[in-house]
Amino acid sequence: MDFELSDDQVALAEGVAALCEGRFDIESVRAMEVDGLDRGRWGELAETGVFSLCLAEDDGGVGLGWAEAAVVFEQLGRALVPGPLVAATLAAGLIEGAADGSTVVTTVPRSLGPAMVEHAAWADVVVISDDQGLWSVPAGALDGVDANQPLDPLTPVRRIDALPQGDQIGDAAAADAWRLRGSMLTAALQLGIAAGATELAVGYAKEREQFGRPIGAFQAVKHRCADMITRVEVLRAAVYAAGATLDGRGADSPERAVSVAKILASSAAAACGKDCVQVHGGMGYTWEVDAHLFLKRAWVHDLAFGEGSELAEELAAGLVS
Amino acid sequence: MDFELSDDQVALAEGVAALCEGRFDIESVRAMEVDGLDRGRWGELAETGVFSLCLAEDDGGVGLGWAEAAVVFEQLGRALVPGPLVAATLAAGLIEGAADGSTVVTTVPRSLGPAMVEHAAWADVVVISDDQGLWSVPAGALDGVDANQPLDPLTPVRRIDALPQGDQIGDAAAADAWRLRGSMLTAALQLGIAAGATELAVGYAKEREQFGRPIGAFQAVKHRCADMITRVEVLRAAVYAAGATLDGRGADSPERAVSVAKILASSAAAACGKDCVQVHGGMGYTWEVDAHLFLKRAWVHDLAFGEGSELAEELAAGLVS
Amino acid sequence: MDLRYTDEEEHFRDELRTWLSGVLPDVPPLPEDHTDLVARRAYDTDWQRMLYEAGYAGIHWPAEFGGRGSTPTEHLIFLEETERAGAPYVGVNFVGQLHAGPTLIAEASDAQRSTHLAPILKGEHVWCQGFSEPGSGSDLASLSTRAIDDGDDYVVTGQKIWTSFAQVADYCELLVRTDADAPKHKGITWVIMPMDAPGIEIRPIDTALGAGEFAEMFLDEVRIPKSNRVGDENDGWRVTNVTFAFERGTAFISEVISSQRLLADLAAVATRVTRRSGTAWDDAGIRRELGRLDAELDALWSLTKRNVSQAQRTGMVGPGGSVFKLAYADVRKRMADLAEQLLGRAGLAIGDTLDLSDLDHVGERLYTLTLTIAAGTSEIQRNIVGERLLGLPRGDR
Amino acid sequence: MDLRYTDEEEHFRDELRTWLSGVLPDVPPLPEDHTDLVARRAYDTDWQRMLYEAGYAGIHWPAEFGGRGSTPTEHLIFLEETERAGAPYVGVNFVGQLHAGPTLIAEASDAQRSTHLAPILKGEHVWCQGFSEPGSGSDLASLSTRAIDDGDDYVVTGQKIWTSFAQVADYCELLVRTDADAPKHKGITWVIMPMDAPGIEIRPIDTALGAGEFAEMFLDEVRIPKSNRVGDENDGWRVTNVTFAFERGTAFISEVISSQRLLADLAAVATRVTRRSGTAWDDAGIRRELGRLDAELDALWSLTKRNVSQAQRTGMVGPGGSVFKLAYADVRKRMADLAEQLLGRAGLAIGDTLDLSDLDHVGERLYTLTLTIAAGTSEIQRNIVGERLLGLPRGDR
Repeated sequence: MDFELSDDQVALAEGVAALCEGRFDIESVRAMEVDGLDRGRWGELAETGVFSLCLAEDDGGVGLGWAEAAVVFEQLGRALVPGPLVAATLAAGLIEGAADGSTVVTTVPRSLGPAMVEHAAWADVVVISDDQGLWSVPAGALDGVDANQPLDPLTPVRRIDALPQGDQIGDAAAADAWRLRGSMLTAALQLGIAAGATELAVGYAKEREQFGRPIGAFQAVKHRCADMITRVEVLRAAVYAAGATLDGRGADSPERAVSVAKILASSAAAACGKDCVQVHGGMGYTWEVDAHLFLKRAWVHDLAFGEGSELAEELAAGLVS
Repeated sequence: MDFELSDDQVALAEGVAALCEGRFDIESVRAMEVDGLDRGRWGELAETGVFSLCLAEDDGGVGLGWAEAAVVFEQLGRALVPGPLVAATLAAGLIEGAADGSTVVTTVPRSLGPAMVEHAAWADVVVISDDQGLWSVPAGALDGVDANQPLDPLTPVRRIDALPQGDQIGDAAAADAWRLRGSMLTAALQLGIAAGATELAVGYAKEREQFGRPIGAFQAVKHRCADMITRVEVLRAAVYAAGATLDGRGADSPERAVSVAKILASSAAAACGKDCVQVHGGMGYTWEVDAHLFLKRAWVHDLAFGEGSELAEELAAGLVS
Repeated sequence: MDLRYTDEEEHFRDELRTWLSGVLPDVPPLPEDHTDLVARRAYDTDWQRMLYEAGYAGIHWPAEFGGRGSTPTEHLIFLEETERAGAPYVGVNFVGQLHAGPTLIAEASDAQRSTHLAPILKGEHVWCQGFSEPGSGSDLASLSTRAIDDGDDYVVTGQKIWTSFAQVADYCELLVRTDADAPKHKGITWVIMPMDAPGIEIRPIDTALGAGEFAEMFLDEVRIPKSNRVGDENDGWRVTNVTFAFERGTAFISEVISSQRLLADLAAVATRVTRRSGTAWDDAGIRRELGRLDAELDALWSLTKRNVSQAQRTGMVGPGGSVFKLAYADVRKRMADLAEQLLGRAGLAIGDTLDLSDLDHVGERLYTLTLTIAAGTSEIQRNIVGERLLGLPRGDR
Repeated sequence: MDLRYTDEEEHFRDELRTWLSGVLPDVPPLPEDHTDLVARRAYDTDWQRMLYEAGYAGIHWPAEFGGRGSTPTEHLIFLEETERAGAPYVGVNFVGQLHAGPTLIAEASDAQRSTHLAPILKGEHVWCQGFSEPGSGSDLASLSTRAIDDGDDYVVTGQKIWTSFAQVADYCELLVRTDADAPKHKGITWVIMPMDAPGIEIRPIDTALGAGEFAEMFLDEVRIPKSNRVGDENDGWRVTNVTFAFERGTAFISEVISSQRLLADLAAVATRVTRRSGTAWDDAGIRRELGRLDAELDALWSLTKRNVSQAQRTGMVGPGGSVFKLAYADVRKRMADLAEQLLGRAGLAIGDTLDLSDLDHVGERLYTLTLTIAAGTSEIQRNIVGERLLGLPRGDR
């Protein structure tokens, strides 16, 4: 039993972190709010193999596992990289051009009544998942209204009053895998968001002075930061376990491990986002400081691939079975 | 509109506080764990009119209102006075000897299956309340097992596997009034417990030194104490409002005002009890320090006259009606 | 203790209701573009003018200064009824009505009063507040905007932040440092800055909700006549705090009333949200949380009345305001969490809840972030409650 | 990263399971009267003897000192399997096995080791800990129990608190102040105190749960030979902390496993509690909280494995222990709240849940109060995490 990252995994995380620092610095990321997804940078990300990480080498992928994907997505979340990252990875090998970034794919669960489709305005293809399978629709064919003010300025959403059926591209089992893997990847993004919000808050707490000393010296702030990193560390254990378990290197069923990770992720990321705002005081509520971006992204991810509160209800059933 | 206590009400509270200090000091109170209810002191309490406060003067009572009862019960809770105080007050005028303390009355809601009867070992009469009315049973006739270790050492409980029917002493309306008033009085006791636990914690935080200064100077402790008094003050507003409303001097329906008070009381008193333990550190977990007594009494009262969580569910129905 | 209103109070309420029901149908809705502060100013000052003409302006100002001189309870009724009726909020008149005006009443010279008070009441002058600075935050008294003594004038240089409506204000109540060597509370002076003085640059501050009322002010050698000073030089800290004596526990009345409306709407949303087998309303956990929040808002409404009663009897409220604010922030944040749970993916955009509600629960969720920050962070409030109400020793701040 | 166990680890587990299933049927239940510490000592030391004979005693002690020298992962498996099998807990052997023994291994002389180590492993000697004092609490290094130098002996006077099983212990690892003038961390010495030395008075401390294992020790001129000193005089603070190097993230393994059992039982209780129309299990809010807690315990189990893996690779765990403890305390307190909600009036007595469960959820609820206090309060843990893990500046403690 070895829970530590391998040297290769550490190197992978560092590589992605360096890539994000160089090509997804916060100015470039924020520019996409106005300019839309930067397809050049998206392509660069694809080129490094981020989306094809778990695709077999024979299929043109990198041939790594979901544990590695978890480590990579943690870094993407930490850097607030925008765009349908999860869908791109899920669609690699399934939809032409997803892996290399030339086709931007997004996804939405089928629902009764109107639906909110993330990234519709940036995408070429929308994959709808339901109990019967996976269905593909050209994004342009989705009639709807792009929200004037999406909750997360970097996650555009389009309101669709009735989703079309679409062309089937996967059966029920494929849809299950889609949701399971998507849930793990989203939890990994949340982990990165929680960690990024914590780093931002801790950095500010060390620098900002009030009453003649850094605010991080005050227990009210110090203990809040301690609670933040506590959530991050517990979540990290759950997310890495989920990744390893999807690779068949875990103890539990993948369904359980992924549920656990997503449940923890949904509360930890939002709580760290809120705490990051609070540690920054008034500045934390400004558009200029990134604190709100972490929080908003955390909220958005909670709504994708299984809300924490619904997954918790499902998980409980296992306690009495 | 005047929410302030009148001079008479302030004097009444002070009088009861002084009585408790003199006759229900914590040593005398703790002695009852072993010796049982001190009927002498119980009689003294009755003599001051605590139980007959709201009974009309023509019926031998003091003729005051439920607002005054709230103020008085706050002080009784604060001093951890043991015994079936609420039942005594509810039974005054209904059961011979309840008001003067010569008959000790306790009460239990009828339930399917086994019941836990508080104070059975100390009482002469048990009043059972149900939807049909109020029913009286001699305490001695209740066959059951007195708990070896009641949750609150000063609230003995007897397990009764099947409650008898009893003699009817009130109709359905009387049972409703019994529950409503009992709920308000219990909330007032909880208010006193929350306030008493806060005073105990604050006093300790001022005196106990660690790392060269009183622990109350550390934000972790200071802010905890601030949260305690915040709960107390919000609860106090709700409890006084409930008392005044039962007297026809309120804005809402009595049912709503009392529910609000009991819901707030159930979370505030237990939270203050827990915080009181925590502020005391290791000492807070000892039998010797009173912190655990506040917490345990708070837990016991939450279970009487409507649990907070059940009342909350009922209150919600009003939001959509 | 009697929570019922007196006949006089009920009479006041009836009169107010009658007036509101007469005028409100003709009051237009708020300007749609909430970033258009010029329109907002016009809207809010129009309403202020209507209040003035009906005798409701300066409801808590003494009659000798043009106010109505109402009791705290009447003040409560006024705020309750206007909010329930959906009347405009105080808006751009906030600082003039509630802060600068009362300060002038208490501390200004007769000349200053006669220049400024009436125009505030009539909606002619809009005031803003120049207290906070980027470097001072919770430690307001550490402010560093410098006033150099230059004959009849102060020459002021520095930066202010969180100045609501600076873009459209006529005057600013400004705190400046007139003695850099004195202890931080002892070198501050309170001055009236005309917003058309040269050297003032204003930049809007966008918040997590986007563009709005906030601004930064950059002051570069702004010349302010010493005759605009209120109170003595270096006595500005005391002058600033004198307005607290005007606090009557009424600060959050509109908020409590509107929170109750929001909560009722959340309950209605719960009945509309479909879940696997039924609606969210079938979920006992959700009903329980709705009920708890309802109880807590009700208790906070009682606490408000208690604070107002105390003000009516004693002329002031103690740290009850801090207690209220701590509890209120907690309730509103839990309401926001509940809204998130109820809306699900309908919460992905501000202003479109997929027809579940007309109210903007997503915007409200973001707004609740300010409740533990603005007007004294919860950390500072807990220090205040711990030290002033409980007498705990001061430690590190 | 591979969470599966190696063949060697699985082999270790199989062997252990085989042994446990062979011996446990003959192990009696814990003595019913949990206030009878003599019976408890006999019970726990009997089990220790059985472990010794089977080669499981001192599982993490180096082989050269009589231990099994297992890896951290084997240690984890050992604790997991014994807890799942319902084997006795370490009990009175706690201090000897986990604290005093490892300290002696690291710091004692050969003579001290040969006197003490084997009897600890065999269950012959029971140790207790004399560190905490009434006045020192979270500020352990401020301890004031005084050792006067008197030739070959120290003469020790003072008071210790929270000394578990002092009543039945043979030896005490004791911290005393040997230099009152030095800075507080620099004047402390670690000594072995035989519990039969004259001048030791022991008084039990009852807790919120009633009588139990805790005691106060009053030391009145207790004479301890200097040859019982471990490490140098005034170096006791370092000696005490050396045992942390033996920490392998295993401290809460039994607790996590038993918490999972408690949680599953709470779920079963929910299916038995009748509510207006059905059972508590029909309440989505209750199911949701059960599910959340299940997830959090599962994550804490993963975090435990992660900490153990780190210990296996690097030989030590960092502040991961504090992180674990903060999160674990929170989960257990929420479990206690849920138990309260589920049991209702069946929670009015310790040990009688009106047939809803055989487990003592009320006693467990009281026990959870200690989780934010014992072995470093949560306030202290947050200081540690904030300063050591995050590098935040020290302020007031």
